[in-house]
Amino acid sequence: MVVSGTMPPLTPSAGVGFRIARRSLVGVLLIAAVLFPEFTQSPYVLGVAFQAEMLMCLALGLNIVVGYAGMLDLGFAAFFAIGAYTTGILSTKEHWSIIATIVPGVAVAVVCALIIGFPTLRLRSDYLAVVTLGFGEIIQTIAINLNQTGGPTGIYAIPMLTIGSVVVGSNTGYYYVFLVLVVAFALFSTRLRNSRLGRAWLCIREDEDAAKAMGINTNHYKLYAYVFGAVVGSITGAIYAPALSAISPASFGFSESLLIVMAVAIGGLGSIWGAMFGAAVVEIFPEVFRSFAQARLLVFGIALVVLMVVRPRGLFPERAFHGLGARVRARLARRSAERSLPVLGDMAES
Amino acid sequence: MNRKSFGLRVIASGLLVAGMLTVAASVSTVTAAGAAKKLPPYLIGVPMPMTGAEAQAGTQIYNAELMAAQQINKHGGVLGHPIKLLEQDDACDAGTAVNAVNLLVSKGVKAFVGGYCSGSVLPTEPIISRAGLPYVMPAANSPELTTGGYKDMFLIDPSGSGDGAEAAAFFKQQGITKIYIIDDQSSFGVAIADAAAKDVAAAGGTVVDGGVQSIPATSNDFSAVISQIKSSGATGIYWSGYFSQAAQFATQLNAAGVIGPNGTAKFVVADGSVDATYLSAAGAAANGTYATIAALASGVGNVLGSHADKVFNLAYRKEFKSAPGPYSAFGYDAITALVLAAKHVHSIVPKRVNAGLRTLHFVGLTGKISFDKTGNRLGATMDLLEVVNGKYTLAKPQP
Amino acid sequence: MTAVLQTEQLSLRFGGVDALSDVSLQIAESSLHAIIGPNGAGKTSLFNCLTGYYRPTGGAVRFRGSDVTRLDPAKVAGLGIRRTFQNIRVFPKMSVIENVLAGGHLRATPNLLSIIASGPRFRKVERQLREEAMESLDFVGLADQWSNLAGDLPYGMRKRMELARALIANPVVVLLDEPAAGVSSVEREELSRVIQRIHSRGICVVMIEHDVDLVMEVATDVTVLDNGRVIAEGAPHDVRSNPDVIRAYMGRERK
Amino acid sequence: MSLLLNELGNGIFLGAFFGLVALGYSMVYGILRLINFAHGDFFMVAAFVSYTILGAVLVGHNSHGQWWTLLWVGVVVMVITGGLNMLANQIIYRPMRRAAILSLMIAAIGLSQILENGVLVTPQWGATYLVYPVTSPPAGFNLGSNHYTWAQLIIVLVSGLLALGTYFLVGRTLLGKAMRAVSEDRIAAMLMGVNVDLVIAIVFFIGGALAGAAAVMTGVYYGQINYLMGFTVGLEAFTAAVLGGIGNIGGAMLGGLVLGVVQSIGTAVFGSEWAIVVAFGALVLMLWFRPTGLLGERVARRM
Amino acid sequence: MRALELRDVSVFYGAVRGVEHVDLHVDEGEIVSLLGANGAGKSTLLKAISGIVHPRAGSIEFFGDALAKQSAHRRVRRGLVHVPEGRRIFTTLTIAENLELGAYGIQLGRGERADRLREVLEHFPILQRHFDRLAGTLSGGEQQVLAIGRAMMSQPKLLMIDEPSLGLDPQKIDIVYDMLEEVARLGTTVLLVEQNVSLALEISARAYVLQQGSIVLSGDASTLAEDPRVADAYLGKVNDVPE
Repeated sequence: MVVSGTMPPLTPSAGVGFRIARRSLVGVLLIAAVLFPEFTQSPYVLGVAFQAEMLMCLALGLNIVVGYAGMLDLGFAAFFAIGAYTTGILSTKEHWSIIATIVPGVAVAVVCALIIGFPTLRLRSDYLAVVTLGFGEIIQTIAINLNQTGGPTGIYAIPMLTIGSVVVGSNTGYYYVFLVLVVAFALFSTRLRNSRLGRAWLCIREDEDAAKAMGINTNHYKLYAYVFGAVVGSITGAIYAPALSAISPASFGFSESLLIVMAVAIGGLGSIWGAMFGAAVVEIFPEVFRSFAQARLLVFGIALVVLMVVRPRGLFPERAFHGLGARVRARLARRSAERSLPVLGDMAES
Repeated sequence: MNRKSFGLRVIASGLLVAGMLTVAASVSTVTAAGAAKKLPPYLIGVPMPMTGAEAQAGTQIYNAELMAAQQINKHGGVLGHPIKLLEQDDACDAGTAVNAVNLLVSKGVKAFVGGYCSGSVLPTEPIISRAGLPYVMPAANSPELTTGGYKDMFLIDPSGSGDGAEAAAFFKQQGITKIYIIDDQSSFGVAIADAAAKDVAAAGGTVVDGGVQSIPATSNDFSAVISQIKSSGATGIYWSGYFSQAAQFATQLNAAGVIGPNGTAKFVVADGSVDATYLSAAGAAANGTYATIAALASGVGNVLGSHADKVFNLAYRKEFKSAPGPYSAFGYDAITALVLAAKHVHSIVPKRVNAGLRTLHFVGLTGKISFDKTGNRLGATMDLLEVVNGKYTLAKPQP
Repeated sequence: MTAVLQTEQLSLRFGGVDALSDVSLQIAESSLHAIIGPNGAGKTSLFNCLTGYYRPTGGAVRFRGSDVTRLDPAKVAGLGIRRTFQNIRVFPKMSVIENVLAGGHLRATPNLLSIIASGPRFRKVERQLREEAMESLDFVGLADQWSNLAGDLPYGMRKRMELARALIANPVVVLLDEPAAGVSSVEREELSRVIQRIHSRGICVVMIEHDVDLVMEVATDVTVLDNGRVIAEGAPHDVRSNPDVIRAYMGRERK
Repeated sequence: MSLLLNELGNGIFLGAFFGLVALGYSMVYGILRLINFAHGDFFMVAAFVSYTILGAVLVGHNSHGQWWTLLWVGVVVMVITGGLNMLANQIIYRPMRRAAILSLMIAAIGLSQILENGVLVTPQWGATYLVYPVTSPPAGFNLGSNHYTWAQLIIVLVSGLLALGTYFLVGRTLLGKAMRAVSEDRIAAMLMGVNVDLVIAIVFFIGGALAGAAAVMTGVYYGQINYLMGFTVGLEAFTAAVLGGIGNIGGAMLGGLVLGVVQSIGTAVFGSEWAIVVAFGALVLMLWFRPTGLLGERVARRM
Repeated sequence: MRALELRDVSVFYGAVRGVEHVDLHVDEGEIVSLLGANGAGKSTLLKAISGIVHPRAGSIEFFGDALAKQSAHRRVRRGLVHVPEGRRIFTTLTIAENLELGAYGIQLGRGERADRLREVLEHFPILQRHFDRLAGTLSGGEQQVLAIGRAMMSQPKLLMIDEPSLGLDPQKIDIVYDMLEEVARLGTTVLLVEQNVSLALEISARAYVLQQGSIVLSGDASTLAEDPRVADAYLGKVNDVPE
């Protein structure tokens, strides 16, 4: 059989109609996101919104590592910290412009990713988890102990982000900057996912030995995933620094790493929509629960547990729609089978 | 500092009570006039850690602020406006703090009294500064808080330089030259420890083991550090951190024979460690240990016999069924400071209140309170306390 | 006739046990070479040595004359030596076509810029690969299954998908580990046809198989392993009548 | 040399704690592949429960040397914590049997939040540091230039005994074999007639009980408890469990000891602020050479 | 006596059909085979009988008692033992430990367990040799033997075994099949799932043929061995056959 000119899409259920529906959904969501600040002037809402976007960026980065390549990384905040601190130090002490600090931030993050990743990425997931956790702790400890990083107080009075002649100084401004980042990272993730890189990562996640038989150099590809995650994390950190104007080690600890993992898992591993939605949930839930005062994290915990028990695969599991398609198809198949299958008599008894 | 000045302060504390009554009286006259008008509440935002590692301190400070507000409201509020505290959890996390402050600003607060961890206060400063609101911080003490280029930040807590100098003076007085300084890696503890290290060096002492050491605030085992202290030969130990770890440190130092009946070293803690829990948790091991603290600060009032402090302590216990913490009195004073400033300028308009805070002079629970140009507290006096028979007493002689 | 794949005195020890000892094997270009032998004879270990999964403790593996003994599995696969696994290793949460595309990993464009920009080169290569993947699937009779998750396929289909996955790489040699295991006698005929068609494409096939009838039907050469040693090799019928082989391997003739 | 001896002593004592908590961590991990971030919080809850019980039974008594009271309260707390851990399994993890491991982990994080903040909002407990009703007397003995209290010795011994008991249970008894079977292949174990749910529940019970024992000893030795005390302990236990070879009983205990010693020596050499860096650095180094932990897994994997 | 009786059993995985409307019975002492192509639902049926999956409808009786609500481990205690596809031995346990676990469900005393172990080892000398080795180090064929030996530890009344010949060399297949016949001769009823049709029919008294989740043929093994429709069932063509 020669397949005609149309390219079979990779997402199985994505028939033409489905694709149009999905694209228009994306369009509507994008327009809604762009117009959102028109509907609220509250710096609080916009502040929460840009922090949610920031967490989305981080979740998209971690999704490459955990969701695609299947490596449990419990120290992802380290790359976030590296980006933020590089920007913080260079902008306050060396008076670099924020944009210019992104490059060295990414470079440092990549070097760190290579140093920590090279010897450890071959480890099994649980062992990797504790090593990455340790890496996160190490970066945080360094930030606390060094004078250059401002010790436990951190770095403050970080100048505002300027893009060309535009100074980004309001929550609305950062909302849009992060929105651009989210869209960029989501697109980046999608493209990677549908290329040989994405397939290689999934293969590694599913069965590492078999992946090798595909000619995939698993160690290299794990490292790529880790490095891509680091790049995304450090860029996000670089923008986070001016957005908050001050950074301190407390923001880059284990709990922050866990928050990012939570975002990815709540959304559904490996799913780009899931990562974004999960991040929104993780950022917004505790804010919504503010009326519970001191019990707000208790409520958050309960919500988290209930969510996981009810939807253990996350809110938007990878190929959620595919599962739906399969179910419909199975039902149809059963119906037709019921109609057409004559029941043969039991020969032993006839 | 000497005994004489302490005596003076006992008198001062008497004045304080009078002062409070005056506040109440003057305020109540205004209320009497304005009662019919039913003025809108004076909204004060309180971003404070209510969850997470610092929840205890946050709660203790907030409670004291609440108490101050209630007392003031009972006497008619501020220029007729009843005080309303809007508390929001900042969890000592930068992002959460920014959200909390944004939320409070959007709710129209006229002033901020709160903040605990410098790291989560710093990113909120530009927001508050942009809104032109006064920010009085009861317990955050990092020098960075007032040097970030944002005006109208006021620090009630004088620790840092004061504590360090007091400790250095004590060690010098005791003839102790080898000193081991250790902090808890919090910005609070590090600020004091670094200042102490400078003062010790200036006083001719040596900070052994290569400078200030740190142990994470989450750690409760000091055995490795104690081994280091032993081998370093230090006879003075200065702990700059919180009471919980201080108690464990003291207990383990005592068990290891470094301090206590057979010990040769003196253990001094900074004011974050002055707390009833320190005494009860360390038990006998606390005896013979020292603490540096801003004069008259809470928690010690009962033993020191300050009347105002005693009143405060009793009232707090009655209201919240627990003891106040080391910074509760600072919280009380922060509210008082704000209210007195407003009264001084006869306005609750933020701009005017800011000006009022700059020219403020009064004696609070924690001693004389006024601010320098940058918003740091002026004229704070320090005490050295010694634990005798499970109680804080004023060390004799004062260094 | 030249050997495409050969081993020289290959030995493999596992904690005191000799899995392979001095195995020297010549697999001729364009042959269909079966390796048979009792369970535990070292057949799969041999495959693992040939494909880089195990490092032999002695001897060498040569591919078209060059030493590939110490290459890792990915490199070996990159040379065009592809394999299937005894207990089937599919990527269960990927669709069937993506599984096959993964087999074409090395043929897809690695140009990161092109990937991110979704550039023309990337699109062209991907389109081509997908078309070939569909052809491969069609070849093994799974074209209509392309969109299902591999994990949802029944056993037999997974086996065939594994074949398609190996074929898309345009391999020089494919090593099949027990292709007929778990396949019913009826499905076996279809399988036998597929194997022969692969061979007829000019691909060298090496297979481990217990089904002697199948071996007799399709193989051009047979090697018999027992206890990690070669005990017989040659044309199928010669091997079958070899008394050593009968003793070590053949079951009794059932009625 | 004396320094090394001292640090070894410090480390072993520290490690005895890590090890005991790590043991439960490792067992639960072994059976569900769950990185149980709530484990440390059960340790914390146990400390609070024992605080309340001890406070009630010791009213008016001298707090020193109440060894018998401590013993029975300890046992009661072990049962309570074990029961709570088991309950958590029944309510949360059991309905999630088919869920991905990461989802289980997130549920555990949620549970951890529930436990911590539950204690935070409980009136008699709250955010304050509570002084433990029983403290250990300072009497003891010298070794090297270090002084150790008898309480420390008892703690190390009790930890060792509990660890040995667990080791015996898992290694030698039929129930232990069933545990290992369940951990490897739940369905196959079911087909052997193993009541898988019961075995998992028992593992949770034991893990909780061990954390309970560690909590009482922590209370006695360190003298105070706080609602966040479990978090760090949990992390350290997790690290210790991995260091020793996660899922391996002896490994967890050994990992605890090694972690304790490495941290102590790290403090001595680089200063206490770098202790954690040294510990994790050592972990990475160790995993470089032994990718499955010190005692690894006895798995003979066939391709 | 009926060892096993299934009436109108249907199993679904979510919306996906496993088997539907299956009636089947096995008499005491019989060897009965379950045949059919891959994915026909044979393993699903065994899983439903052993309690790993739960049928949506229908009844399963074991020596006259309804099994419907019983958990898998209870069924084992009653003598219903299932050797699953792929053997699933415990690779990280020793061979002895694997065998001991085989008798877990029936709660023997320590002494009895040792006796039983000795007995089984006598029947399976391959296992005897490596008694203390980790089961993971066994080769495929040895693992299959271990799986059967492990099942025999509890002296089951009914042994269900899924594809015992999978991956075995011809000699090992002989050994395993001899063993099965021996097991049956000793009074254990056997329900066998097998891809290798001729092999299965050779030792069975009766057989059922599954196609797409339903039983399409059943009868005496000797009759079925000659029936071309069996092959058709494998190709999914049975409904084309006129009745």
